Amino acid sequence: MVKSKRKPVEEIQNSIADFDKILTVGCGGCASVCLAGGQREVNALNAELGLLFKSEKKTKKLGSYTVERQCNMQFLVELDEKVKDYDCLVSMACGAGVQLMAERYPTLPVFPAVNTVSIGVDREIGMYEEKCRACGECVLAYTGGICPVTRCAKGVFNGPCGGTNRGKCEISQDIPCAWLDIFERLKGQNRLDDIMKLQAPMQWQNQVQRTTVQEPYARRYYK
Amino acid sequence: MKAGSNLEKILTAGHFAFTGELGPPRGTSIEHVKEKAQHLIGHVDMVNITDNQTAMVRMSSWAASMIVKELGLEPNYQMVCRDRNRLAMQADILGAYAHGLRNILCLTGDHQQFGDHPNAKGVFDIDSMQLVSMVKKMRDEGKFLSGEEIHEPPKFFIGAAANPFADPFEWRIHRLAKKVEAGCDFIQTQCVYNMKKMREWIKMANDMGLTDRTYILAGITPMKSIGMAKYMQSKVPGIEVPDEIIKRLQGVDKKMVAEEGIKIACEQIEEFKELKGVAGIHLMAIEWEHKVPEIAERAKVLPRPVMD
Amino acid sequence: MDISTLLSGSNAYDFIRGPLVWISFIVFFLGLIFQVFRFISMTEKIDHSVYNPRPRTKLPKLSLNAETISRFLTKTKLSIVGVNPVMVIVTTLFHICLVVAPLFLLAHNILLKDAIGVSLFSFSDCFADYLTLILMACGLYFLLRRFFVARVRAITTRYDYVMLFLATAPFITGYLAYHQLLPDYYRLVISLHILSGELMLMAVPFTKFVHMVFFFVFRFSIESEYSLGKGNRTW
Amino acid sequence: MFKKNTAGVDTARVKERLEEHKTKMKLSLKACAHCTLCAESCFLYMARDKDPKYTPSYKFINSIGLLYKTKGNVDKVTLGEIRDNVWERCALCTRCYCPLGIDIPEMIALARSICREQGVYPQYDRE
Repeated sequence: MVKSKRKPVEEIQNSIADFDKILTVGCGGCASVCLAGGQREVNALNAELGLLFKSEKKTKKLGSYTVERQCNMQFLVELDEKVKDYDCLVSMACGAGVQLMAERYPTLPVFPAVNTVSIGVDREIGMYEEKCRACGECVLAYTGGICPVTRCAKGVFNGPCGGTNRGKCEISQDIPCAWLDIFERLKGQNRLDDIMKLQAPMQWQNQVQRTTVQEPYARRYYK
Repeated sequence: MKAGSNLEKILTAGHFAFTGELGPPRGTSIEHVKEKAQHLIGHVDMVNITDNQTAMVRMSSWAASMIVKELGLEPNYQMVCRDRNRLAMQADILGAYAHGLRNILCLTGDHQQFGDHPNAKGVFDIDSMQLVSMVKKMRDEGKFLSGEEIHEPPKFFIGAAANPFADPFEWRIHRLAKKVEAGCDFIQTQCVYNMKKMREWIKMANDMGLTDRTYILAGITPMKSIGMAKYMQSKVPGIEVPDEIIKRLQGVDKKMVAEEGIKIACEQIEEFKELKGVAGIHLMAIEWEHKVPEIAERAKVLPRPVMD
Repeated sequence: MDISTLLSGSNAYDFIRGPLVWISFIVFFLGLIFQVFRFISMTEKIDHSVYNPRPRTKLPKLSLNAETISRFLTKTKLSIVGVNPVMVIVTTLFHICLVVAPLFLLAHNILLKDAIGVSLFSFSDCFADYLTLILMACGLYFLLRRFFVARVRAITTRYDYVMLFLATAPFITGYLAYHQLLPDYYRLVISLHILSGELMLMAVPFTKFVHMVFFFVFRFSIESEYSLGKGNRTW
Repeated sequence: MFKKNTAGVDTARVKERLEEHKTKMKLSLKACAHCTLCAESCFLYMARDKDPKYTPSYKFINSIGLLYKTKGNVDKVTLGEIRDNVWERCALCTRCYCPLGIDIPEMIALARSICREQGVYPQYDRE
């Protein structure tokens, strides 16, 4: 799912410096699962902000609330009454959640409290690895289930490049070469033919805002 | 003739090619380019003009190529995929050709993290292989990547790089085959130090008939010092320096290390002259341009043939 | 024959004081060992070195200063200690008393010395008495909580009352016996005291008391957001 | 004894699923001390005026716990109640705290999975 990371508290404090009544809203979806923006983080952020404001001798009203998911309007409805008591909102959801909330409350400033990092997998508690860049044209079929767009530093489609360094990427000995892994996996599956052919340039899909309409629903939305 | 460049003429005539390399300045000094170029004039058939090499900002490759060309030296316009998308690349290719450039070297480019702007957005819209095929399409089909017609298409002699030493070794020859398939006319290899692996690779290329379809120029960089050899061995990705080379450099008197480095390079050149499948040498004398005449002299590749 | 005569009858009394004590100890320890082994067989070790953050960066060394202290206090305030302080204190006291009071009771240690020749350190009777009172008070708090706190009542069953009673019965009877509050039934009370203690021990591995082991096993070895330490096992 | 109306439910399959996870699930259910210290860690419990039905332990006792208690002999109505507990009352944000370390999210996830197999799940598309 979407992985995010809390911003430094100073940055959040900066963005809300001019407001006195602040409601921090958590998200029970991805942000919660990756331990970045669930109820627990909302409470922690407010505690930190409270201490900072106290040290500056400022009294501010800090509210906290967590909704099921911020990326669906129906879950934001329950905030309608609450937000009336506040003059700005801090969202701990991914970029999508922040924007939907800003859209629902156009007169209220909404500030992000997390940086949306990636679409990734859970490796260990609190450690997540990026796996997908949502390029919109999945090539995993011929790359042995290893994404060159995400994992290769140069995102080449006809790798490995000449920078492969003892099985690692040229940019760091900590990073395994994606294309070496692709090669090894395809070789193991006897599928090297998949990368023998020259791969044509990518038709990048992620250049304009995309709206996804699933096929069975096409008749509803396309006239 | 595909492009009619000096290099193409020399290679098609069956001569053993000898090319050099020149890094553009990190500033606007034409004098700097001239100073470096004067050592190369008459001693090499063509000179590679690097494109923001190691991801450091330098004078653009096509601009430096123009200066070099005015001096009477044939440039090889390098283009990396890191800094431009397919539109900018095709535009530059048109412009470069219009100004009389005839050789192009298509590279993926070092990652931006190496350079002076480590957090720049790497473009990598297409990769080097797709770039080769794009230049070929422009030349042979007279079409842009999109398929639209080009009015008076650019005719480039297309080069690409190959690294016989990076992992996995058994895949390297297939990657060369892919580049040949994509349409490259000549290949310049990564610096060769491991001759055994190089011979093996060339033999495979011969066996697969790749050397009949493309010209392979072996990359040579003479070692200046033991420190450089050790750095190359441990720090430079994709370069393989066998311990014998380092031992050999360590075996001579301190003042004679550079001399020994040149000697090794000359021995390699001698061997490549005889090796079937190698069509020439690409000499990368990094910040050592003034030594090129001496190396060329001692490697007995002078005088360079003059084509009309 | 009613139950009081049955329990104070010499045959039953001897059985409860003699063999059943050993049986309950054996059941208790073997049961715990069984549960721990089953746990080990159900879980596997994690190799934490497989996945590493990239790029790797070094962390600054931990130090004790105003900032880290205030951070620790904030963390504590937000943890279960800050959210439910009363319950946490009560439950901690309850469990400490539950283990410590019988283990270091003088009377138990005398019996232990008689039986196997060694004994543990003993508290004074007065101190043990306080521990018992604290435990009973905590037990009462649990009982009232089950009655009056809506969310606890929502999941409380008869079984919970029985188990709460079973956990506190040895202490109640022990208290009654020590203070000879029911002099006419002393022998019965003592029998009930021993019997309830034995039943509780035997119940530990097989009832909800199993949380005695699993608190340590789950919280300390299973990797999770709330694990105490890194956790090196997974299901 | 009345026989439960289990029409429309593949109880054999439910039993099979329950059997697969029996050891861990039964152990977890047994280890639960019914202390409700997990309640405040659930943001939905907090957001819904501390309604006891949102307590994490309530949710797993009345879903996967119910399935084990009935040994899989459940009817559609019961499955419907379970659905309310594991979907309507749980976002599966995976953040519930248990002082004993019981893996509550996994229990909810298993209950969801069993319900889904029996065709009981939230109908987002009510067309």
